[in-house]
Amino acid sequence: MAKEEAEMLTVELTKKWMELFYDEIDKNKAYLSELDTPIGDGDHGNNMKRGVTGVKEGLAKLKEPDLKATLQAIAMALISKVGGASGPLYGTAFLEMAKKCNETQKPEELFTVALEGIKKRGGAKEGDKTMVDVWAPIVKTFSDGSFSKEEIKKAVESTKDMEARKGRASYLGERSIGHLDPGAMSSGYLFETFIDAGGTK
Amino acid sequence: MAKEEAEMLTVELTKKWMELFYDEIDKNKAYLSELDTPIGDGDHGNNMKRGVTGVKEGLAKLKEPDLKATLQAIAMALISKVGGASGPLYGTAFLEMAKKCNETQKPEELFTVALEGIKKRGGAKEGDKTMVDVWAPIVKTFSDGSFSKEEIKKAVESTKDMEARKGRASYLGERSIGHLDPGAMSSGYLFETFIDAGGTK
Amino acid sequence: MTKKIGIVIVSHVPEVAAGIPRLLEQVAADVSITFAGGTDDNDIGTSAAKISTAFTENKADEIAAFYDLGSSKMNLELAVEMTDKKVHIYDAALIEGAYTAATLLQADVALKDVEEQLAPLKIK
Amino acid sequence: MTKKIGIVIVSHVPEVAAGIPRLLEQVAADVSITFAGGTDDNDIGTSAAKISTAFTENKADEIAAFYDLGSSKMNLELAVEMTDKKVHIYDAALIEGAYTAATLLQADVALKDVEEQLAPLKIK
Ligand SMILES: Nc1ncnc2c1ncn2[C@@H]1O[C@H](COP(=O)(O)OP(=O)(O)O)[C@@H](O)[C@H]1O
Ligand SMILES: Nc1ncnc2c1ncn2[C@@H]1O[C@H](COP(=O)(O)OP(=O)(O)O)[C@@H](O)[C@H]1O
Ligand SMILES: [Mg+2]
Ligand SMILES: [Mg+2]
Ligand SMILES: [Mg+2]
Ligand SMILES: [Mg+2]
Repeated sequence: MAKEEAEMLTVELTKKWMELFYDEIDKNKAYLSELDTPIGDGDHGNNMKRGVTGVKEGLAKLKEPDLKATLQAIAMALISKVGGASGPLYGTAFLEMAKKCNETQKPEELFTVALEGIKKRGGAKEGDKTMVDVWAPIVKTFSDGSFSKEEIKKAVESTKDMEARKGRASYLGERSIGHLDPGAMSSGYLFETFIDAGGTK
Repeated sequence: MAKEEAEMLTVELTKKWMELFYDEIDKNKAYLSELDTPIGDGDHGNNMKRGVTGVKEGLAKLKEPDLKATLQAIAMALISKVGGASGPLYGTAFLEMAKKCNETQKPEELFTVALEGIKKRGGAKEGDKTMVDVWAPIVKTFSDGSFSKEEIKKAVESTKDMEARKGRASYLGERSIGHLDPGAMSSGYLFETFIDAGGTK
Repeated sequence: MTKKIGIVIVSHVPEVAAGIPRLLEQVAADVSITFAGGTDDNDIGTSAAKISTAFTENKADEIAAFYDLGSSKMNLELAVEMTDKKVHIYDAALIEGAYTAATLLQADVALKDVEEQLAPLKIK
Repeated sequence: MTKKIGIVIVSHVPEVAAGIPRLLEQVAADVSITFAGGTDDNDIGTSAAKISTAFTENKADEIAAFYDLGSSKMNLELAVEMTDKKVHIYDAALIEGAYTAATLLQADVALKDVEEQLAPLKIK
């Protein structure tokens, strides 16, 4: 029964998820900015912290929201608070989930439209060393039932050997190889905290 | 005798020339800016006015200068005060004259090196609809003895039908045709006042 | 007198966004030029909300938009989705592209001819 | 820690010249970046004297210089003639070129490789 429930995205689950995501970002703020320093502008931790703070405030303002309003509030907070490239990307992801969630609440389907949104917004493909390299393989794990922290870590780690072709890191070309992508890392936290919040396949 | 003297550039002649050039720019400030409006940024009159004011002040500071110091002071004032493209161009012209004037004081030869300086600095060729289209034909008039206000006016007028290939007007391409070039006009004033100051061939 | 097509400048840096119109206005007195620079807190970054405001404040209903780095394009696109105005985003060099467009729009050059002149300035 | 090659930004607009380094410093903490914007009276234009000062104030002895419009290039060249430093003037898009150079100089990329990456940004 508990398992059954967790298969669907609910307002409760989403709120819990965002609380845990906030804590994780808060804890790793310096680390995310550190990852963003050699291949970016060193602000990803600060950007994400501003974003999740905005999410917390945005959700607190809602009175008995439905899932759609919840996801929309998250999207709006990320879009308006992050400031960096990750803002419109994460924002679009949640916006697409909001658009879809009346039709289905299956995480797998919602994450699929979210990924499509990210790809459309940023134009990145798999292998470009961006958050897409976490989102794309993780969305796939839902179909074969392998969604797990293991797989998330693997996906994040996979960006290390990639050459950046999108975002600021792409200016460094092959010199970006050997560094983890900061947006992949924060996406890793997003999926890990989804598990911690009780969201599994 | 008076004719003889006028054939050579002297400190006296240069000072007189710059006084008359100041007056001419002052009188035509609005017109120069007006010429600069349809095919530029509308500031050529103001730029030149700042420039000749700087020249006046610069020359006033000199105590018994030789020709080289006089020409250098003019160059420096134009370079530092004009602000627009015409500043480094006119400035370079006088700088080249200053460099050459110990060797010769013949206007023809000094204007020749000045023209070379303008061409080098701005990269414009004849026909590009710039001040070069006054300087180049006028320098030539010295060799066949036709240097005159007539020829100056003709040279200025010739820029009207040209398509700009240098400077701000070049952004307009063939739409620049039909307008006089403002820098050609101010160069016209420079040569006319040279005549008025007593400088002839 | 205001031209039919306006210009919007988007930059990560508030001063840069505010400064570029000063260069453009010199050659385009009748083109409505608005800008969005920095995050909502005026830090380095961009803000879809600020860009939306720049669209709204622009006197024209059709807009040529220019941006600095790729990430500002994403916020620009988000803002485009939120406006009723017709917005053209150009992947041209920010200052040089916007200057070119300003000069030509002031001279009543048709948008397709402006775009032709922007094409060689496309660098992103 | 300061890198061997510095960056100088030249713009007609004081705010633009002052603002671009803010974008660059984010990705190039150890590259010395100085700027010259506007005329001596801080009007729209450029000043060879201000550019000279930007060369002098730059901590590096070798400089990559970027400018907005053609006329600033002339003042830039005049300033180059007046300095002992080795200055490379790039005809690249101002913001995008300087950003690229800043990123690569921070990563200790050799100048010839930086120039290779600037080549497609050459638009003037
Ligand atoms: N075009 C893109 N497509 C997908 N992801 C991108 C794109 N551009 C950047 N990113 C992601 O955003 C992260 C950087 O986010 P952040 O530092 O907040 O933005 P910025 O680079 O503007 O400072 C990168 O690590 C990468 O994962
Ligand atoms: N590259 C160039 N070579 C020669 N002359 C030029 C060049 N660029 C501009 N000019 C001259 O400068 C004049 C414009 O001067 P001005 O208005 O003072 O400068 P700006 O265009 O920077 O505002 C033009 O009319 C033209 O004669
Ligand atoms: Mg960043
Ligand atoms: Mg950033
Ligand atoms: Mg002008
Ligand atoms: Mg000007």
